[in-house]
Amino acid sequence: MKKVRTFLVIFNIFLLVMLLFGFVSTALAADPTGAETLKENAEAPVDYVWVLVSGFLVFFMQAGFAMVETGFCRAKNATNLLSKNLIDFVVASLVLFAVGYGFLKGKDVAGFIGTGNWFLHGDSYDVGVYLDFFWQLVFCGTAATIVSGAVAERLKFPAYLIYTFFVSLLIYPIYAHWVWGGGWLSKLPFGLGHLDFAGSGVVHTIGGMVGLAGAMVLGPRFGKYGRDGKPRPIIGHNMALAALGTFILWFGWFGFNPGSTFSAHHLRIAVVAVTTNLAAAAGALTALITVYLKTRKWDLGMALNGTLGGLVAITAPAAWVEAWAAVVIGIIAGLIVVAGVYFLESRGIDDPVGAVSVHGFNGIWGLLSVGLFADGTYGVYSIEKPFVTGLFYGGGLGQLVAQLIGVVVVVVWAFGLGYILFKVMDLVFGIRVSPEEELTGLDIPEHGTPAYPEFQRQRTTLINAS
Amino acid sequence: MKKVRTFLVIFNIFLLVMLLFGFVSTALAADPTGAETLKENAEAPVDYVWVLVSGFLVFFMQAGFAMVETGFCRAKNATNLLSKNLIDFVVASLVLFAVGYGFLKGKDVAGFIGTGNWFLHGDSYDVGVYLDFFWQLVFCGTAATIVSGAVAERLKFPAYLIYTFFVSLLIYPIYAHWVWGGGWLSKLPFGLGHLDFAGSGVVHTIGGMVGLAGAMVLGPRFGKYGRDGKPRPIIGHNMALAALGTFILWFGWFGFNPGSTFSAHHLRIAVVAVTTNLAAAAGALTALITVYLKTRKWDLGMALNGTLGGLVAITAPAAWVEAWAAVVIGIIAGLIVVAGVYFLESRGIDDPVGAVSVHGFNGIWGLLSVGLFADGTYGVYSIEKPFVTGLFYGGGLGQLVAQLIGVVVVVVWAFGLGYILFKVMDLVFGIRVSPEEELTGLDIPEHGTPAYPEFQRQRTTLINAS
Amino acid sequence: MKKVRTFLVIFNIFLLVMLLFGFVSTALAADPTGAETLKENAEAPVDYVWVLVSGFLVFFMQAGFAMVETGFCRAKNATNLLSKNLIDFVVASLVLFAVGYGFLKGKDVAGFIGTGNWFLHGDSYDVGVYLDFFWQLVFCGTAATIVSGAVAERLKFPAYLIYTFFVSLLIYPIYAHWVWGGGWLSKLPFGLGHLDFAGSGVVHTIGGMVGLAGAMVLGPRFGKYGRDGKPRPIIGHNMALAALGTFILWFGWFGFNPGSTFSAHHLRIAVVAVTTNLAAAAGALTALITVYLKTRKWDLGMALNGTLGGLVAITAPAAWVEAWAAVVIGIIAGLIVVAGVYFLESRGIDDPVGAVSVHGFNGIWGLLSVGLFADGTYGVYSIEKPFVTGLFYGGGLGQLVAQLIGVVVVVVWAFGLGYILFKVMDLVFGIRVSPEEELTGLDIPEHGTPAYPEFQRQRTTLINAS
Amino acid sequence: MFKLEIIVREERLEEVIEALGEIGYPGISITSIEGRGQQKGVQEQFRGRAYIIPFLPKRKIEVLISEKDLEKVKEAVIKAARTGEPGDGKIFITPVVDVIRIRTGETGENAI
Amino acid sequence: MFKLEIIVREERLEEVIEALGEIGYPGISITSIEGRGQQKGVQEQFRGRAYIIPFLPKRKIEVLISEKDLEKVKEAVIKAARTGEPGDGKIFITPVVDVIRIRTGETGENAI
Amino acid sequence: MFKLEIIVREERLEEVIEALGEIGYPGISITSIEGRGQQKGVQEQFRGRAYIIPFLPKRKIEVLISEKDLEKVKEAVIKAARTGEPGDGKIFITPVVDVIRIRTGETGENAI
Ligand SMILES: Nc1ncnc2c1ncn2[C@@H]1O[C@H](COP(=O)(O)OP(=O)(O)O)[C@@H](O)[C@H]1O
Ligand SMILES: Nc1ncnc2c1ncn2[C@@H]1O[C@H](COP(=O)(O)OP(=O)(O)O)[C@@H](O)[C@H]1O
Ligand SMILES: Nc1ncnc2c1ncn2[C@@H]1O[C@H](COP(=O)(O)OP(=O)(O)O)[C@@H](O)[C@H]1O
Repeated sequence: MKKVRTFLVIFNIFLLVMLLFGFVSTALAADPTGAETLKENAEAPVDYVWVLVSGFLVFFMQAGFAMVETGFCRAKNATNLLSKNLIDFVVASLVLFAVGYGFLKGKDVAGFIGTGNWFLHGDSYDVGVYLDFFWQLVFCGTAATIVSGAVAERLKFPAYLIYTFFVSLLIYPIYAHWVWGGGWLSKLPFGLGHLDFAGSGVVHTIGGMVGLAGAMVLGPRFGKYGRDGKPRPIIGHNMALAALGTFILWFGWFGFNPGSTFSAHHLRIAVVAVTTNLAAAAGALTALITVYLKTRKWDLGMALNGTLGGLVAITAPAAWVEAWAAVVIGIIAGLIVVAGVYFLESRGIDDPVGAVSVHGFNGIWGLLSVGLFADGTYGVYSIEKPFVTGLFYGGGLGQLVAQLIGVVVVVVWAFGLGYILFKVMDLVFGIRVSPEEELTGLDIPEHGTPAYPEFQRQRTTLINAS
Repeated sequence: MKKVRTFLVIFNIFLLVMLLFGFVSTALAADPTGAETLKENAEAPVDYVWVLVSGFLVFFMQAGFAMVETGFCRAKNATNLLSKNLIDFVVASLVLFAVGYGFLKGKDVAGFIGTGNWFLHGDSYDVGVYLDFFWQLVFCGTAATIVSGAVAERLKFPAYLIYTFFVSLLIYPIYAHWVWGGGWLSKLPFGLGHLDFAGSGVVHTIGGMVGLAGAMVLGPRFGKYGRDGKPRPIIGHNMALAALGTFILWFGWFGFNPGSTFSAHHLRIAVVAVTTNLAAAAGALTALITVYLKTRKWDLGMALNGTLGGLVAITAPAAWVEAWAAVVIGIIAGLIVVAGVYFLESRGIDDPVGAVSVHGFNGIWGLLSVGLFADGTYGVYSIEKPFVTGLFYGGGLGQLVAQLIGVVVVVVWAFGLGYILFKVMDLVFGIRVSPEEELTGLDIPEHGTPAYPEFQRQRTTLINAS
Repeated sequence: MKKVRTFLVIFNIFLLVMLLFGFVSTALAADPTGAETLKENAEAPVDYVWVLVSGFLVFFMQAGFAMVETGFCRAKNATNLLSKNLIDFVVASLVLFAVGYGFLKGKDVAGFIGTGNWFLHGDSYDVGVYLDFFWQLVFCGTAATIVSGAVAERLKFPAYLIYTFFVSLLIYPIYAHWVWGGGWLSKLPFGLGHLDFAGSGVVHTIGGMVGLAGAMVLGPRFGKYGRDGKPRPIIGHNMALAALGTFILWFGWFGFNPGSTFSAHHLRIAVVAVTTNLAAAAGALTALITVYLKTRKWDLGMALNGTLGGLVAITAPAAWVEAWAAVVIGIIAGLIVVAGVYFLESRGIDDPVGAVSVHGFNGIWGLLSVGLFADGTYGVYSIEKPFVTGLFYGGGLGQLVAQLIGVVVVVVWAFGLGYILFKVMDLVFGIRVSPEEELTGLDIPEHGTPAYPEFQRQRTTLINAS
Repeated sequence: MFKLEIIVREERLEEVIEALGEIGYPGISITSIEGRGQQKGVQEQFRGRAYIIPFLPKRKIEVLISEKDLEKVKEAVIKAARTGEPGDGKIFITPVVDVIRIRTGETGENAI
Repeated sequence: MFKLEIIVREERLEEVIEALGEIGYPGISITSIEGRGQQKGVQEQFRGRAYIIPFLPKRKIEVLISEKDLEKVKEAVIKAARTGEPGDGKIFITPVVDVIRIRTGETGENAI
Repeated sequence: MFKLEIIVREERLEEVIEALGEIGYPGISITSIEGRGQQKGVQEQFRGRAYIIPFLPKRKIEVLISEKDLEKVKEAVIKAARTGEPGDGKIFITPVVDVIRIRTGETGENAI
């Protein structure tokens, strides 16, 4: 309780600072009206439209995550999951606006961090900066929201609030600076530097690895492992929500990937849309068939995970590969998802919705695939040379090495900081709800509000039945 | 029954007139093909794309309203709420097409009403007019649908049909004419005239105030107040739908506000997207924290209302303020929502989903905030001077006065006509379902169709338990 | 089981071929980067944005179909319906990419079939081709998914997999080639050839007629007809999903129709958006009122069907008619839906969600309406003459004849091949689940996963009660 | 000791619970059931076609009472549940051999 | 008077209800239960992992009958509910002290 | 023969079922009920306003047993269900006249 109050005090100071800060200067070196920018570049409107509409689609992925995670968990935690999926984007919006965006896209300091753009005020009050901020924000929000799935059904709500604060203040913006803000990873002397077109690494591996850290600090949910130590399924309560959420995510991904050219003048966006879609389809079918071969059931849940795995994997290479390569990338992504889910379960790590396999593992695969399949038809967010070329297209090992380095860095950074963050919180105030609250479900103890007061009805399952 | 038949007869005559009318003239003074318009303005395509895509997003808000309202009410009224949310847009489409759009955007008569454009026929058969009509329609549909939340769970379906007829025939188009159609409010001799960028007043205050009128004529739902007169919560049946709906609305608002430049050549759209988003986030967090401080619960329902409140408030000022101001506007919006909900409840007014607080009260706050925070960087739907400037930026009281006048007018107009409309209907045929129907829920008596025949299960709550 | 394995083997060979094929050539005669295309047409970006964003909206219709069909069926088959709605788009993506798109848009052979573009490789690796492929794909996916509604609650999942394979390999691409790929129907010597602006016939009649064939081969669901032979309603489990799905479809249709200009430079897109919307509204209101007059209930389910019927009907004429004509087309569509549902039921054909009436019958009506209402203001995907003119606008019978021929062809082609496909599968391995599985619901026997393990509760209905 | 199974209308449940509480029986169990007596079912409709639901949702209250309170309880319940229309419900009185309070192990009258 | 608790398969519910109606007992109460006898449970699967649901959904019909009709009712129910496979269900016969029709206050045989 | 109606906490259901299985009574029926004894209800909140749910979800196990096993069953159930806090539940013991296994027509002890 006390910690929460402390948090609130900090939040208010933060707002106050923001306010004071806000009034200080009105001298505008930038172009808030947009008239200058338009004069300089008469072609800008179509790019603005493209980036904004794509950004709106990415925003909508928040709804997708909320539905998938809620559908894959139990009804008694639905309000909690919905609340977390709302609040992470809310906190990311405010924190990135105030400070995080400065770390991400401010003036580069030693390749490590950016500085400036605070509160989007003063010189930052410019249509171009606002456009870029909006784009960075919807991506940061996506990274933040991935974690809620991995820590679902047991993490305290205030701990989640604090986590979202730090992920959007530090973990995400600094790493994103390294790759997208002109930081050191983008300048690696291999290939064209570490490349991550739309964020397999920056967004998904970050989210997946922080989620893994969270799941490990928390331990498995009550009932996830039987007295014999064997994993037991804990059954999602609503497949309609899970499927709807997956469709929404797939839809949103058409903003996520094609929009990442940040320019409609790269007609390559058509290729990106196609590769994105094919990887999703290949991931879905592969996961469906793999589980069918194992269990003789057409497993919808895993097919949905496979779809998302394909989407995550294609996110890094989407602009640099052609259609057939996207299919191959998607097939492998489908296999990774299935294997990842079984692997984590067998290691005692409880990831209720498969977030680590979908986003963490496939984020890594996506980064690597750039070094393999890039076919030399698109540059670094540019339709001019140099073009990105991977191993299979005679580009040698350079790009692959750059990708490998990025993989190591993102895993260490995200898992490391994530682990420290959750561990410190756990030591300070305990991040897991009490066993009674976990049994009742988090909805009533933490939020007071059952998600479905008129529907709920338990079905008897015996955890220790064979 | 008889009244319904009368209504049907009128409806058919209306269709017939439309048909006859349709065949009369084929002389085309306008440009239905779009070839002329394109020749005159080679830059038009990107504006058309921008306005249409934004309009599609606004349309999609219908789904958002349907889900929020249905989720916040009881399962036994779900079919009814879904039906109302479908039919209001349907009726608005047909009525606005036939006549309402003429009142809104036809040739101005004395600053009070427009005339012409009937049935989008003859001279109105023009790509530019059709574009504008589409845009006006999705806004009118939004205003209409807001009311269904405030009158939920007790208003007869035929009464709702008639209400939607009049709101889209008269209440909305005439007021919108005053502000957006070149009417008298837009020409007030204060500031730059009354300004309402995307419709905090035109859409949301109208909807909220008509809703308030409806709720007052109807009286509270059975069980809303205990024998002791104290308010009792009536619990929404599906938080997943409510959250999904809020995300859809937030998504749609990115069409609502940025699209309201009606031009992609105003790169200011990037600023509008950012301010819209920040106000939503600030509203959500403020409502969440406020209720937490009061009840020690993280209240999802109120956080969703807070999100929407922030969005409503930023709708009028979105293009005229910078990021930090949007945060402040959102924070105040969050407080207004919470206070509004408690206030109405304490006054015996039963607004099942919080529509009046979210749309009515925050619509007013949004209008006023233009007069305070407008910072002189954007004009009246123009990137050329004169720019709109509020009190805090040295613009003096002029704009604030224009806003205040608009507030008074919209409240009197919408509440007044709304009250008369519901009261007259109530006297003529009674707008409230019978007590038995209210107890059973409206779904079966009015529609025949239970929304969830396989899920429903009552949980025993005692209204008069302490 | 064995058949499934055969299918998997084929699928793997298919992937292998694809892979090998993929590596063969890297000589690029085409423009994968998009730089050339941009140089040739500096105006291309806005068209690419328009087509892609519209395509994304069409993709999102998959979610709409999934929700409508699931909501209109019983909870015990929800996982199955969701799985089918996922997998049809997945299979369509992969099959159209590999071969189907070649049949559709490859070099025309005798007006019957296309050839080339295999695997989008070699010369097809071009931004323009990829854009077109993406557009064709989302349409093919829509046609495929319509069928799942008509065969719901009894078709085996593997049979559905095979069906989707053939529909996206042959049935859809070849017919689409005839109309949109430069095939013989588009060159009929009547009017301007057979015209189908956005696919009332190509997409919806195909889907509806294959669905009809499937429903007839399968026979009605257990319990659909009482011992007395009279039809009994089988009640959908979730009206909220059905309504949400309808809103999503309506939203997606704004991509489907306006996007079908394939150019933002046709400002006529504004007209298309308006006609699309008005037909939907007219269809909804007509269906609602018609059923009200018959049963004195405001029937939400039929109103939703009416909305979709209006949308299907306007799909062929959307660009060629004006607003009032769209209203008339929508009204008739609403009547057709209602009559179609009762008619099929009375003939012993069990179409659980009304897919045949909505898509099949109204697809036909849409095609015919072009020959009646086209008003000579838009050409064949062109703002230049010749313009399309129907009977009521002095165009004579030519266009109507061309439309009639198309109707006959599409019905024979789709129903014929569909019937053969389902019949052959039925003879080979039986396409209907066992009676026990049908009683239990398909979710657990086929997929293992109940959709709502915590909600389900049977309500007792007596099939043979009066 | 008797067990009363009291079947009531959904909308009268609250009154009956309060009546039981007032005469000393707050401890009860409630089950959701469907039932049919002389009251007729409900007509519903889906996508244009009507059908009858022959059973109506009812609530069953189970309460354990002392033999001495039987008359008092019967009266209170009837008063609270009666509307006079078909569908008011029934009370079944069944014998109970013994009752045990699990928390304490008490049995018989003490455990009610 | 006896109360019969008849536990049946979901798919036989309708037949049993009709059988009861035909021999003069249309008035019944139905509860959704889960049960286990000698019939085994169902295997399900979620995201690739299988599990067993040991209990199956069953329906319980409760009906109050006159002692004289006991044999007739038993026979009718068995005929309507039996498939011969495990899971057919059970009939429990319990004594009832009295029954009251709330609407009229009638008791005993008249209130059945 | 007795019918035991065992009302337990949701979180103890599994233990009680296992205990019954171990002493030879795997065959049971389970119903979801709401109940109130001396345990107090739960406070919830919706859109800023709190309310009390006076009844808690409980599970009722019904099991038919031989008279000779009564003590054994009682003990096993109490051991498995007891936490010592209010809300542990109750056991009602009611007489059963007869039981029939529908599949075979067996009656009496053989049909349990
Ligand atoms: N013979 C019976 N056996 C079991 N339950 C019964 C019987 N008769 C009625 N009921 C239950 O009582 C409820 C109320 O019955 P009701 O329609 O009020 O009967 P009546 O018209 O005789 O008063 C029914 O819905 C049903 O649940
Ligand atoms: N001893 C018992 N006590 C209570 N209910 C029982 C008992 N045995 C069986 N049941 C109920 O009867 C249902 C049908 O049992 P079933 O599997 O048919 O038993 P059997 O194989 O003995 O016929 C079970 O699902 C359960 O609900
Ligand atoms: N007199 C009674 N009649 C019927 N059911 C009862 C009675 N008393 C308690 N119950 C049931 O037993 C459950 C557990 O009661 P509990 O709160 O544990 O009582 P106690 O505090 O006496 O142990 C209650 O939720 C209710 O379902």
